[in-house]
Amino acid sequence: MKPSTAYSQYHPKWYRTRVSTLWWSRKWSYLKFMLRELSSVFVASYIVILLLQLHALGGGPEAYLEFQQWLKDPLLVILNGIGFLFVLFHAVTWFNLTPKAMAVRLRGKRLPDVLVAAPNYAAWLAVSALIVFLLMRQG
Amino acid sequence: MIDSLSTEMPSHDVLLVGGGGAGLRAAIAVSEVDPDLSVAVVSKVYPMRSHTVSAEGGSAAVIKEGDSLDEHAYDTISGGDWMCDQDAVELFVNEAPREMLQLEHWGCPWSREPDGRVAVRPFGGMKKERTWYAADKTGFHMLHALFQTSLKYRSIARYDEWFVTRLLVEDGRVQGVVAIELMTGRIQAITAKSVILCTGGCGKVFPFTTNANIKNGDGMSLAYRAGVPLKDMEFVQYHPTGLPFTGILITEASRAEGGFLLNKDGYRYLQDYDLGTPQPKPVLRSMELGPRDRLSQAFMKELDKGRTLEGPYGPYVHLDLTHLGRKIIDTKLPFVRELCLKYENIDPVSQLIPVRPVVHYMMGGVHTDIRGATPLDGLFAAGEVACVSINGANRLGSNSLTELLVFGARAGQAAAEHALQDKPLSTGIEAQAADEKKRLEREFLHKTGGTESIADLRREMQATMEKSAGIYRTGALLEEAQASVAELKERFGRVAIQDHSHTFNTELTAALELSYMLDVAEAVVECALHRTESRGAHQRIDFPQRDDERFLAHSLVSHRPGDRPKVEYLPVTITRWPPGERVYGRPATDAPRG
Amino acid sequence: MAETITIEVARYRPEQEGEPTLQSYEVPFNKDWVVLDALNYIKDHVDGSLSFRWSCRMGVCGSCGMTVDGEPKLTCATFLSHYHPGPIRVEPLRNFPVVRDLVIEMTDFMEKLQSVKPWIVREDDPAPAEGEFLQTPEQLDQYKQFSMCINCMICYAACPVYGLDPQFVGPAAIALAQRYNLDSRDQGEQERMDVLSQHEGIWGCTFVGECTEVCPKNVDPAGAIQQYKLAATQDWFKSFLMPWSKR
Amino acid sequence: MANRSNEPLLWALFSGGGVAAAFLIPVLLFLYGLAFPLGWLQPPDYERTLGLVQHPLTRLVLFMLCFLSLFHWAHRFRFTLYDGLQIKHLNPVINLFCYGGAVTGTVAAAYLLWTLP
Repeated sequence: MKPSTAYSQYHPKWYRTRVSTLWWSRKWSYLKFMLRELSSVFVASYIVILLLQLHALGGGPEAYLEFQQWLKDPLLVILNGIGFLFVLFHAVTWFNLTPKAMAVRLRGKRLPDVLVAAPNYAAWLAVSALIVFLLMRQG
Repeated sequence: MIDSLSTEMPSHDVLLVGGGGAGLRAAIAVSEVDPDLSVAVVSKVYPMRSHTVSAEGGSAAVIKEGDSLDEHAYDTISGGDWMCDQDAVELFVNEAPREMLQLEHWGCPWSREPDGRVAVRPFGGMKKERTWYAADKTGFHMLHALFQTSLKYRSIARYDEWFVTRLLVEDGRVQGVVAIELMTGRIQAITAKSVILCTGGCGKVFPFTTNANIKNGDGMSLAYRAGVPLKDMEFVQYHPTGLPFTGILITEASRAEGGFLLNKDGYRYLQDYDLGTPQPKPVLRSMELGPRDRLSQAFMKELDKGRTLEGPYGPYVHLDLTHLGRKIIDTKLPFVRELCLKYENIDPVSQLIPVRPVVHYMMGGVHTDIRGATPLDGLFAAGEVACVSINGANRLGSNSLTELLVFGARAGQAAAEHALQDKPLSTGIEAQAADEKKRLEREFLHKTGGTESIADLRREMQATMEKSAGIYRTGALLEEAQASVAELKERFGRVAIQDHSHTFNTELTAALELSYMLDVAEAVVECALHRTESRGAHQRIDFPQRDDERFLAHSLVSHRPGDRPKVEYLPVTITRWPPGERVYGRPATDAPRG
Repeated sequence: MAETITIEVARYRPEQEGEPTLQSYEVPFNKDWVVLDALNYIKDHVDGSLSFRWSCRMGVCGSCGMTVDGEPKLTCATFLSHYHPGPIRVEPLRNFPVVRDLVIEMTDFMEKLQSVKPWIVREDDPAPAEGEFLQTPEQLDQYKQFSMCINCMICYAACPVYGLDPQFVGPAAIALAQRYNLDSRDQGEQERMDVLSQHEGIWGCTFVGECTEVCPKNVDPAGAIQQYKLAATQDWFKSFLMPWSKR
Repeated sequence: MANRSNEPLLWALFSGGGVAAAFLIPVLLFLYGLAFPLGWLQPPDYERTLGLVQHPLTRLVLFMLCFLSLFHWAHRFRFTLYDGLQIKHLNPVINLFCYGGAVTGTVAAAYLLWTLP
């Protein structure tokens, strides 16, 4: 350390282990972390789909129909199914993280994590319901 | 092989042996006297591992309305069975509030009143509520606050995990130490103008103790070997409530918050031992809030009457916290609950805690004056390693944490002033250090063919001490112990060392620690044998009365190589409180009016 | 013959060998024993050269962190019975250089603790005689959790980010910084922010969250780091939008 | 301040994107990726969809969703590459790929939403 600590000038022979490249595959909690991080790829891939949808919308009814047909490609459906699971995983881990980042206090006592996360889930349901309503409303 | 004695000796103005509460407080005190003085903290463990970390209940200082310094002094003196030096106690209670407030300013997370002032709790032997606390991890928080604050001072250099083996003394003054750097095995002399011993106590001399593994009386032995007398070594405190197998401390605060001690019949047995009458709520200086010596002695008498319980690790009684309720336990005693759940698999909210007396604290130690100075020029001591003495024959709970602040600071100041005198290093120091290196190699590092095992010797020593120098003692048993310890010391000369490596050799340190403990054991037994009276924590079955005529005096035991130690006496300093009867649980006649 | 359990201990004697090896020992199985008791049994009765750190044996000094069956643990609070019938593998804490056997090198950790300025910073310096700084139980509660860290470094052993990049300040040090930031008596938040808003400070953390999972004292360093990121971001925007109002 | 890092900005975008993606993408991906293609639900037709998207508020929401989500991905993916594959030494390339990709996508989103009929 800086001037404040006088450590030995004789450096003994320490043994150092290197973290293996596949460190995250060794333990379930690390793997979960890696999967959570990879959910971002599916977030991005959905945005690409959204951009294609906007492009198709701009291209007129036929182009849009073609886009809708393309979405029915079984391979794409499978990929989207996997993607859906990943973004769901993202949403759940994200909402559960909020109470960590914000220590919400009520009358001096810190609220339990569940209570802080609960409004997230309520809002999530509401937003999802609103979107379904907007899209499915007849006429 | 590396050449393990470097020719260049690092040099400092003040060197501390030990980096616990007292050591860190002293280090900061030196820096405050003069930031240009270089301070070295030499510790066999990283400072935040020191045993201060384990203190639980609290730290006493007068802060509240309705309390007074005189009452704190009186409680301390009567608690110590009039063996305390009263000038030291007065100074101690005077400086205690300032030191505690200073620690508050350094960030110690004291528990608080709703209005933001520090909270206090009752404690054993204290007539007023004056024990500051940080839930039930007071020592932990104090140590970490001190350690973290010490990081701010550039002049404090740390030698973490350096094990001191000898004080360098030449021309009648201490001039440094020899230490082993554990990481490399390098044996190194470090010189200094003042040396402060802050190595803590020696609970590991006994088998059942709340003390950590590192508490081996290192500093006591270093001083003893350097010719400095140890004071009042016969006074060993048993804490009445430790967990049976591990010796883990269940804090006195659990009784202060209202816990009961129950024998096997569920009876609050303390009422049979002149400690007052049972009340549902805790009463100060009464029953469970009596002093530790009296409570531990009551346990032994219950044991004699066959009214204790018997478990796989010996006899025990019950500590009952169930009537306190979960809320009090979780806010005031969370660590007690954590420890019971973890180590006994019981929940104090609904279950009784098995407890027994365990060795907790050494009232005695290196003889110092009220500045922390020992009779050896340049050598100071503070904290549990020292005997100032404010604890007399029995320390009151929550005085020790305060003591390490008050006398840590005082020793730091005195050592700094001493260092400013700037005497030159004696020429013989280097040769002495070289001799010490040779001794370590001859006796341990290069030694082959030993026959005695460190663990066996240690276990025999502990068993001897428990049997002869425990809560109750007799002359016959102490004489036996005297012979046993002498024999153990002789056998230690044939100790086997399998490990001859330099890197982090913990077999070497275990052997050195055992040699320190044997010195302490010798001192304890010798003093206990000479004190033919009963006082505080020293109870002689063959001499059951207190004898103020002959023994209102500190014992001073000095090392004589190749011979029995020498025991002398030094009168106790009495200023305003003449010796009287120790009264708990009923009104006393000579107590100051509160 | 009483029941025994096998302990596989990682040995590394740098003066004799180039890399660690595993050595098996049979120790008595006692349900009251923790892993540390078994190691002490080995040291006292089988092999005196086995080296490891320990002290308080009550989970508060923080010395005896090791890897037990792959997980970082305080060995004084980890019971043999949990692993019965064994064998139990005991290795040094991960992510630190090994000095010998179960002893790791920790000066890097100590430097990191110091680097976050873990002490009360005040502009004024009132004398103790003027009395205590007032702090309500609620204000105490704000930082209390982060003050419970025993520096056992188990969180560093569990943190893959620290393992991959030793420059990362790491969980315990950041939690300690947050402990002082949240202390109502402290005024040093900005100084600490300057240290921790560097790249190797809070931004290295990817919220694996294992530090909080393994912490034996429920300190929640992961939470501390998240809170810190939020504060640092607010600080950044404030000084970006209103550079004149800085500090 | 010396050594001022731009991490707070990137982290804020990452966080904003995390929130936006968590709230909006699961339901959108469920509808457009599974429910509509598999015929579980009847999708709104072109006219209605266009009508909805043309609303200024929708355009704003969609733009923010694209912008933030892409930066969310960029940030997270960058660290995934660092940690998961230990290729921090490729820093400049990774940064260009991640944040460059996010910027490109954001520009594309702005263009598409702006030029919508």
